[in-house]
Amino acid sequence: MNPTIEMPTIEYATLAPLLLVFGAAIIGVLVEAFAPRYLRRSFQVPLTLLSLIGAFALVIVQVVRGDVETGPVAMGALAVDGPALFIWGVILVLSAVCVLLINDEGHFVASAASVPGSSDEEASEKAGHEHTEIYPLVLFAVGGMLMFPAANDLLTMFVGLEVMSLPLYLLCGLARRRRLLSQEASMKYFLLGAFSSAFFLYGAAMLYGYAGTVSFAGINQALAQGSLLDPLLLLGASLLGVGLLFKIGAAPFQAWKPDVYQGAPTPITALMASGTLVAAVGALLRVFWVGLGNLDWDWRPVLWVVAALTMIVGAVIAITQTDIKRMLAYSSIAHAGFLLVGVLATYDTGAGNVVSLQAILFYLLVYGVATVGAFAVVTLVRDAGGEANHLSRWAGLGKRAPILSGVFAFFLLAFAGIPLTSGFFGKYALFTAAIGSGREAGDALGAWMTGLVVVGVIASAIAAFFYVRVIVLMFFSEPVADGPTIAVPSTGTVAVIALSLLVTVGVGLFPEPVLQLANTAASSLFVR
Amino acid sequence: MTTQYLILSGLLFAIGAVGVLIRRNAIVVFMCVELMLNACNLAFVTFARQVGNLEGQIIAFFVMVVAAAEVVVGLAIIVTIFRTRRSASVDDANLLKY
Amino acid sequence: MDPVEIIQHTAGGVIGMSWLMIAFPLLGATILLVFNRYTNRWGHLLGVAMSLASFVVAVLAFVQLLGLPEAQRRQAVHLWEFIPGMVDMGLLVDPLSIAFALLITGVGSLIHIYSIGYMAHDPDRRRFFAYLNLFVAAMLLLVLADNYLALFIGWEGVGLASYLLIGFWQFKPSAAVAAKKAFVVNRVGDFGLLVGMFLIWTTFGTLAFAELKPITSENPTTLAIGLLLLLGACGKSAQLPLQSWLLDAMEGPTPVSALIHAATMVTAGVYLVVRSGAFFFPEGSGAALAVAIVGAATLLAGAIIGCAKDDIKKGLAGSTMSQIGYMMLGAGLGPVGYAFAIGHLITHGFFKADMFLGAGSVMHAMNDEVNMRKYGGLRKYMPITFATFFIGYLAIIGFPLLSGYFTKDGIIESAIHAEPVLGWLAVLGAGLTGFYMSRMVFMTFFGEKRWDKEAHPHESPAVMTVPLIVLSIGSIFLGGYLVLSNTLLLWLAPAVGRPAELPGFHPFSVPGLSTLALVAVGAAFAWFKYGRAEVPAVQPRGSFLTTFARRDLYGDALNESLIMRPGQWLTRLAVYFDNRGIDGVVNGLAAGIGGSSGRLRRLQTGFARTYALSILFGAAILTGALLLVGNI
Amino acid sequence: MSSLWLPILMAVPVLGAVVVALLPKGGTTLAKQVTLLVSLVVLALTLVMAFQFPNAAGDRFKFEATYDWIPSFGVHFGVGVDGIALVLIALSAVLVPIVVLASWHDADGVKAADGTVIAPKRSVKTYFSLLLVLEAMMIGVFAATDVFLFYVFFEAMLIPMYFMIGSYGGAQRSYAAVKFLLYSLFGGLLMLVAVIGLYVVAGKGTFMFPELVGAIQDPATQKWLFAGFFIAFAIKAPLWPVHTWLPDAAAQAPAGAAVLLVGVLDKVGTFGMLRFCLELFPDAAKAFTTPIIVLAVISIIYGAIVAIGQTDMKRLIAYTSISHFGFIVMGVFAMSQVAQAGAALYMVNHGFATGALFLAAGFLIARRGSPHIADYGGVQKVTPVLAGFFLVAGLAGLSLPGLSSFVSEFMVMIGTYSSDAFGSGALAAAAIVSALAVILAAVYILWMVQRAMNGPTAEPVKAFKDLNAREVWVLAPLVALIIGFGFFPKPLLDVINPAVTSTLTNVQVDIPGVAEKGAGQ
Repeated sequence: MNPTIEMPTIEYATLAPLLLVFGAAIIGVLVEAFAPRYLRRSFQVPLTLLSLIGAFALVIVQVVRGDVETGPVAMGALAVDGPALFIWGVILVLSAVCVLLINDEGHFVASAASVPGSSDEEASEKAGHEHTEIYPLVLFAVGGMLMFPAANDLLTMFVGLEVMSLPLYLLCGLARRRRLLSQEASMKYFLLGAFSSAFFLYGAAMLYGYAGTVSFAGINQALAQGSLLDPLLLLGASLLGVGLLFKIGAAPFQAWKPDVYQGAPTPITALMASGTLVAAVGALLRVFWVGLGNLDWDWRPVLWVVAALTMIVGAVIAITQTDIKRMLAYSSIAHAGFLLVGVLATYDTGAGNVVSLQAILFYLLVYGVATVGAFAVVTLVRDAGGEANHLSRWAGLGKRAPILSGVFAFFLLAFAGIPLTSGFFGKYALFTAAIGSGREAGDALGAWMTGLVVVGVIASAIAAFFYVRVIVLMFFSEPVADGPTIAVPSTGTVAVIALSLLVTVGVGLFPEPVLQLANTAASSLFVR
Repeated sequence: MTTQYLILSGLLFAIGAVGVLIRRNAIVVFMCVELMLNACNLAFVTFARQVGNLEGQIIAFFVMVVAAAEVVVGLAIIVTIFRTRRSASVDDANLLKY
Repeated sequence: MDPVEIIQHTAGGVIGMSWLMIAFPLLGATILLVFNRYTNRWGHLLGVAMSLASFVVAVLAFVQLLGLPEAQRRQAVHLWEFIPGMVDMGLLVDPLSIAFALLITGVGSLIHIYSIGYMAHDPDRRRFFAYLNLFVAAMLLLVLADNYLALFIGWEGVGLASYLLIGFWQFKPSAAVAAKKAFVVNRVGDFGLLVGMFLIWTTFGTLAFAELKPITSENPTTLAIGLLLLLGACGKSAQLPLQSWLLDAMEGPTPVSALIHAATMVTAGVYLVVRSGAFFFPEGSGAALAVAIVGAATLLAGAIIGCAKDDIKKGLAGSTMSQIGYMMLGAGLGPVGYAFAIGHLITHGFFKADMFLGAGSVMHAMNDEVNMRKYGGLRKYMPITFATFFIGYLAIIGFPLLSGYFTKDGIIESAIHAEPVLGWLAVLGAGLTGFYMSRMVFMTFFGEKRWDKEAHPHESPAVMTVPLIVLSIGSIFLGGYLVLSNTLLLWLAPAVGRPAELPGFHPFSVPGLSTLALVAVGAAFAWFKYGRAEVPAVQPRGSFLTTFARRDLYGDALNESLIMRPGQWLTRLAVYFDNRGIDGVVNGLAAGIGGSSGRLRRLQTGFARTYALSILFGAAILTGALLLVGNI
Repeated sequence: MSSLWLPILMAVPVLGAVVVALLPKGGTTLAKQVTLLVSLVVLALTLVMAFQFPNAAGDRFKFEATYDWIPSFGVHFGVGVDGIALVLIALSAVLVPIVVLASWHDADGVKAADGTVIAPKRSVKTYFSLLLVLEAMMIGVFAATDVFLFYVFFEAMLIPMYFMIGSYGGAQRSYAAVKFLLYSLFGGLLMLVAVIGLYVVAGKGTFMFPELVGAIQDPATQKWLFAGFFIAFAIKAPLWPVHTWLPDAAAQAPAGAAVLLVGVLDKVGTFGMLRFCLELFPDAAKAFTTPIIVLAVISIIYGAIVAIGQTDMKRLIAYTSISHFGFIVMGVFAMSQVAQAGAALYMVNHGFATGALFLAAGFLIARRGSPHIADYGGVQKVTPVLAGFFLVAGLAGLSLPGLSSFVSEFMVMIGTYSSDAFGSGALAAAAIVSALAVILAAVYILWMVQRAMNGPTAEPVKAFKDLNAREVWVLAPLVALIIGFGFFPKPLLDVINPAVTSTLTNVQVDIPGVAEKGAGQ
C-alpha cells in the first residue's frame, strides 16, 4: 500500500539494438579520450561496423523469433513494433553501408579546427591526422535515428531528434575539400535545424497543454474525447508538423536540403539522404497516425497540399540544377513528396492501412538503398580539387567509365521509377495504396487521392527529365577535355555500390520477398 | 493566471523567432533559438502546473540538457566558421545557393 | 436480254489453265527483274516469248469458249481464297474478257517484237521488257478478274507499269514528272473505284461479278456506285476531268505509248463500264447518261487538242483521248453501244497502235525528233512506215469500209438514236478527227522537207515494220468483220447482254453521210492548210482558240491553280503548324517548366535567414490552414 | 498445363544479350555473328510455334504459361498468345535478324564517301545486346496476358530503345531520344494510374487479363480508366496530336532502330488499344468511338499532307507512318470484324513495308551521309538495285494493290465503311475521307522517289556503289514477304480472325460472322 519506488521495467531484449549502438558510441568516445592517435582508427572502424551489424543481427533475431512487442516498452517511452523494427533494420543496413563509404579515405578534413588554406591545415594533413571522432558521432546519429521513429511520446521523440541531429550538424562541416562550403552547410543546417526543433518543441508544449500528456496514445485518446477545435491542439499539431516536415524536407521547409546536401561530405550526404529520411518519415507516421490519428480530417487536406507542393517543387527546381549533389537533393525532396502521398494513404481501416504502410516501408528501403548507391558513385568521380560535382564535368563519362556510368544510370532510372528497377515497384506500391485508400473511404476522398496521384505522376514525368538529362550527359555527349578521373574505388566503396545495385536490380525483378517482409512488419501496425 | 504565462511564453517564442530572422550575428541568432527553447520550457512548466502532473517539469529539464548540448555543438560550428571567415555574420556564408 | 449466269468452271481444258495467261508474263518480269543484268543478253527474247505464250493460251481459251454453248460461255475459274470472308481470287473467262485478252496479248506481242528493234540501242532494254511483261500480266489480271478487288489489283498494276514505263527514261526530269503525274491523277480515279467498292460490298455483300445481280431500275445507291466507277474509269481512260496525264505520258518510249496509252490500258475504263454495265449502268439510267456525257465531252476535247499539237505523239495522244471518248459514249448507251464500244476499242487498238508505232518508226529515223514541223516529205524515205501509217489514218478518220468506219459509225448511229445531242457532237468530233489526222499525215509525210541537218531518215528494220504491217492489216479488215452481221455483238451477248433488237448497218443514213461529209471537209481543210501550203517550221502564234487547244484546254493550268497551288500552300501550312503549332506547344511546355524552374531556384537565395523566414511563413500558413480546416 | 514456348522464346534473346555483352574485348565481329545467330534461332522457334498454333491447346490464348510473380500485387508472369499477338511476335522475330544484318556496320562508325564522319564509332557489343534485350521485351509485351506484366514491358522497352537512339543516332540524337522517352513516359505514367485504378476498382486481386474482362461495370469509371490507357497508347501509336516525337525519333535513330521503333514498338500502342482499351472498357470504347475516329482520320490526312512537305527522307517516312497508324486506329475502333482484322493485319504489313522503306532509305543515306532528299537525284542510274528496292518499298508504303499493305488498308477502309456498329453515317464518311489518303500517298512517295532517284545524276551520287550482298539479303526477304502476303494474306488472316471475333464478343458488338458475307442484298 505504501507508495514505494518501483523498479522500472526495461525490456532489454527488445531494446538491445538501440542500446548496442549507444553503448558502442560511448565506447567510441572513450577510445577517443584514451587511446593513442595511431590506434584509434583501428579501434573505431571495426567497433562502428560491428556494432551496427550486431544491432542489425539483433533486429533480425527479434523478427525471426517473432515475439514483437504488442505494447510500448521502457515504461511507455518507446514502441518497438513491426514498422519500427523494419525501419530499424533499414536504418542499420543503410548506416552500416554509409560507414563503409565514410571509411574510404579522403572525404574528411584532417583537422577541423585548422583554418582552410592555412599552414596549420597543411601540417595536419602532412602529419596524416584524421578525425576518428567521426565514428562515434555517426553512431550517436544512428542511435538518434533509431530512437526517433520508435519514440512513443513527444519527449522521447524530441530527444531522439536532437541526438540524431546534433552529430550530423558537426559531420556536415568536416569535408576535406571545399571546406568553406562544408562549413557553411554545417552552420545553415545547425541554425535552421535548431530553429525548427524549437517549433517542434513548442508544438509539443501546446499538445501537452491540450492533452495533459505527451504520450501519443494519451494525446489520441484526448482527441477522441475532447474538442477538436481547441486552438492549443491545432497550433500544437501544426508546429509539430513544421518540425517533422522540416526533417523530411517537404515544401515549404525544403530550403536547407540542397545547400546542406551539396556542402556536406558526400558519405554524410548519403547518410542523411537515406537514414535521416527513413527515420523522419517513420516519426512523421507515428505522430500523425498514432498521436493525431483522430484529427485526420483536419490535417489531411493540409498535408495534401504540402505533398503536392513538395513533389512539384522538388521535380521542377531539379531540372535546372548544375551540381549533381544538389540535383539529388532536389530529387530527394520530390521523393519526400511521394512518401507524403503514402502517409496520406494511411487510413483508419486495418487492411487498407497495412497496404499503405507496407508501401511506405518498401519505398523507404528501395529509395534509401538506391540513394546510397548513387552517392557512392558520386564519390568516385573526381577532379584535382576533389569530387567533380558540376554536371558539365560528367559529360561523356559513359565513354571513360562505362560500367560506373551504367550503374549510375541504373540508379537514376530507379529514381525515375522505370519498370524492372526497384524504384518502380516503390512508386507503384505507393500509388496503389493511395488510390486504394481513397476507394474505401468514399468517392470524394477517392477523387482527391486519385488527384494527388495524378499530380505525383506529372511530377514523376518532370522528374524523369532531369534523371534522363544526366544519362544524356554521360552517354550521348562527347567527353569534355581533361575530364574527371575515376578514383580507384576502395573495397568498401565497391561493396557499397555492388550491394546497392544488387538490391536495386534484385528487388526490381523479384520484389515479392521484400514486399512480404514489409507486409509482415506492417501487419502489426503501430502499437499505441 | 495560466493565460498570462502562456502569453509570456508566446511572446518569448515570437521574440526569439523574430530575432532569428533579423539578427545577422550567428551567436545572437543562436541565442534567439535558445530563447525559443526557453519559451517552450515556460509553456511546459505552466501546463504542468495547470494539468497537475510532473511531466512538463521533467521535460523542461530534458530540454535544458538538450539546449546545453546544442550550445556545445553550435558554438563549435560558429567558432570554426569565424576562424575561417573572420566574420560571424550568417549572411556572409552565402556560397551555397540556387 | 440480261447476260447469262456465270458458272463455276470445273472441267479441265485451257480455260481452267487460263491463269497461265497471267503467269507467263509475270514469270518473265520476275526473272528479268530478279536476275537483273545476268539476263541482259537474252532478256528481250524471253519477254517476247512470254508474251507470245500468253497469246497462245488466250487463243486456245478462245477456241475452247467458242466450242461451248452460249449459256455456258461465262466460266469462273477459282484460284485461291484471297481475303477470307470477303473475296476470293478468281478469273472470269467470258466473251468480253477473252476479247480483251486476245487484244492485249496479240497487240502486246506485236509491240514486244517491235520493241526489240526500237529499243535495240538502249542499255536498259532488258528492264524495258520486264516492265512490258509486267504490264501485260497486270492488264490480263484486270480484264480476267472475276471480282472488283482483283480487277483493282490489275488496275493499279497497269498503273504501276505505266508509271515505270513513262518514267523509263527517268533521268529526264520531264519523264519523271510525267510518270508521277500519271500515277497521281490515276489515283484520283482509283479513289472513286475504291469508294465504289465500299458501297458495293456494303450494299450487296459481295465484290464478285458472279454474285451481283443485273438491275433494271436505278436507285440512289447504284447511281452513286455508277458515278464512282465512272470516276475510276475517267482516271484510267484519261476522260474529262482527269485527262491531263495522258499527254504528258508521251514522255515514255513510243512502244509504251502504243501499247499502254493507246491500245490497251487506257481502254480499261471502257472495260470497267461495260463489265459493270448490267449492274450499275442499265440502259437509260443516270449513271449511263453520265458516262455518255463524259465520253462526248472528251471526244471533242481530245479532238480539239489534237488539232493544235505539233508533237506527233501528243497529237496522237489527243486523238486517243478523243477515240476513247467515242468508246465511252458507246458504253453509255447500254448493250447496243457496248458492242460498238468494244468493237471500236479493238479496232482502235489496232490502228492506233499501228500509227503510234509508225510515229515511233519516224522518230527512230529522225533522231527522236517529235516535232512535226521538222518533218515533211517522209513518204519517199520510209515507204512501209508511210503505207501502214496511212492505212491507220484512213481507218481512224472512218474512211468507208476500213475498220474505224464501221465501229465509229456504229457508235454515232446508236448515240443519235438514244441521245441525239451527244450523237451530233460525236459527228462533229468525227469531222475534227478528219482534220487533225489529215494535218498529221500531211505534215509528216507530204510537203517539203523541214528536217534538221543531222537527220538522215531511213526505213526501219523488219523487226519493226512487220508488226506495222500486221497491225495495218487488222486496221483494214477487223472492223468490217466485227460489225457486219453483228459478229461481235452476238459474241459478247452472253457477257454483256443483248439489246432488244439487233442494230442493222445503214451506210446511207443521214448521220452516216453527214459524218463522211464532215470528215471530208476536215481533211480538205487540212490539205489546204498543211498539204498544199508551206508549213512554218516555227509554231505561229495562233488565235486564242489555237492557244486554248495547244495548252490542252487549260487543263494543266486549271489543275495547277485549283489543286497544286492550294495543295502546296496547305502542305506548307501543315508543316509549319506541325513544327510551330503542335511541336511548339510541346516544346513550349517544356520550356515553360524549365523557365519556372529557373525562376523558382532563385528563391533559394543562399541566406540562412531567408530560409528561416520561409520556415516561419510555412509554419504560419500551416497553422492558419489547420485552424481554417478545423473550423469549417 | 503450361507451355514453355513463350518463356523460352523470351529467354533465348536475353541469354544472347548476356553472352554478347560478356564477350571479350574486341570481339565485335563475333558479337554481330552471335547476335545474328540468336535472332535466327528465335525466328526459327517462332516459326515452329506459329505452325503449331492452329492445333495448340487453349481457347483464346494458346501456349499459355502462368507463374506467380508478385503475389502481393496480384501480378503474374502470365504469357500466352492469341492470333493477333502471334503475328506481331512473328513480325518482331522476322524483323530482328533483318535489322541485325542491316545494322552490321552502324556502330562501327560511318564515314561518307568524302571522308566526313557521319556517325562516330560506338560500342558494338552494347548495341547488339540492347537489340537482343529489346527483342525479348517485344516478345514479352505482345505475349503478356497479365496487364501488369504488359505494363512493365511497355515501359521497360523504352530504355533500350532510348539508348539505341541516343547513343547511335544522328546529329540531333539526344534531343530526339529525350523527347521520345519523356513523351512515352508521360503516357506510361498516366496509364500506370489507370492500371492501378483497374486493379483497385475491379477488386479481383489479380492482374490476369481474362479475369479482368468485364470486371469494370460502372460506365463513368470505365471512361476514366479508358482515357488513361488510351492516352498512353495514342502517344505510343502515335496518333495526332501527340505524334511529334516520332519524326524526331525516327529521323535520328539509326535505320535499324527506326525499323524496330516504327515497325514494332509503336504497334504496341495499337495492339494495346485493340486488346486492352476495347476489351476491358467496352462501354467507354463505344462512347469514345466518334472522337477517336475523328482523330484517326485527322492523323491519316494530316500525316500524309505533312509528309508531302518534308525535305528529310526519314522524317517523311515517319510522317507516312503517322498516316498509316491513323488507319490502324480507325480500323480498331470501327468495331467490325473486317476492319479490326484489317487493322491487325495492317500492324504486320506496316512493319514489313515501313521497315523496308526505312532500311532502303538507310542504305541510301549511308552512302551520302545526308537524309535530305535534295542532296540526291538520279540515284537510279547509278545504283539501279538500290533504287528498285527503294521503289518497291515505297510502293508498299503507298499501299499499291498486290502488295501486302494494300490488303490491310482496303480491309480497314471497307470494314469501317460497312461497319454498322454505330449507325454507319459517321464511319462511312470517315472511310471516304481516309480513302483520300490513297491519292496523297501517291504524292508523297512518288515525289520523294522522283526527287531522290530520278532526274539527272547529282555529282556526289556518281560515286555510289550499288547494294552489296548483305544489303540485298536485308531487303529481299522483306520484299518477298510484302509481295507474298499481298496476294496471299490468308495465313495471317486465318489466325487473326478468331482473335478479332473474340475481341468483338467481349466488346459485345454483333458480328456479321466471318463466313457469311455482309448484310446481303
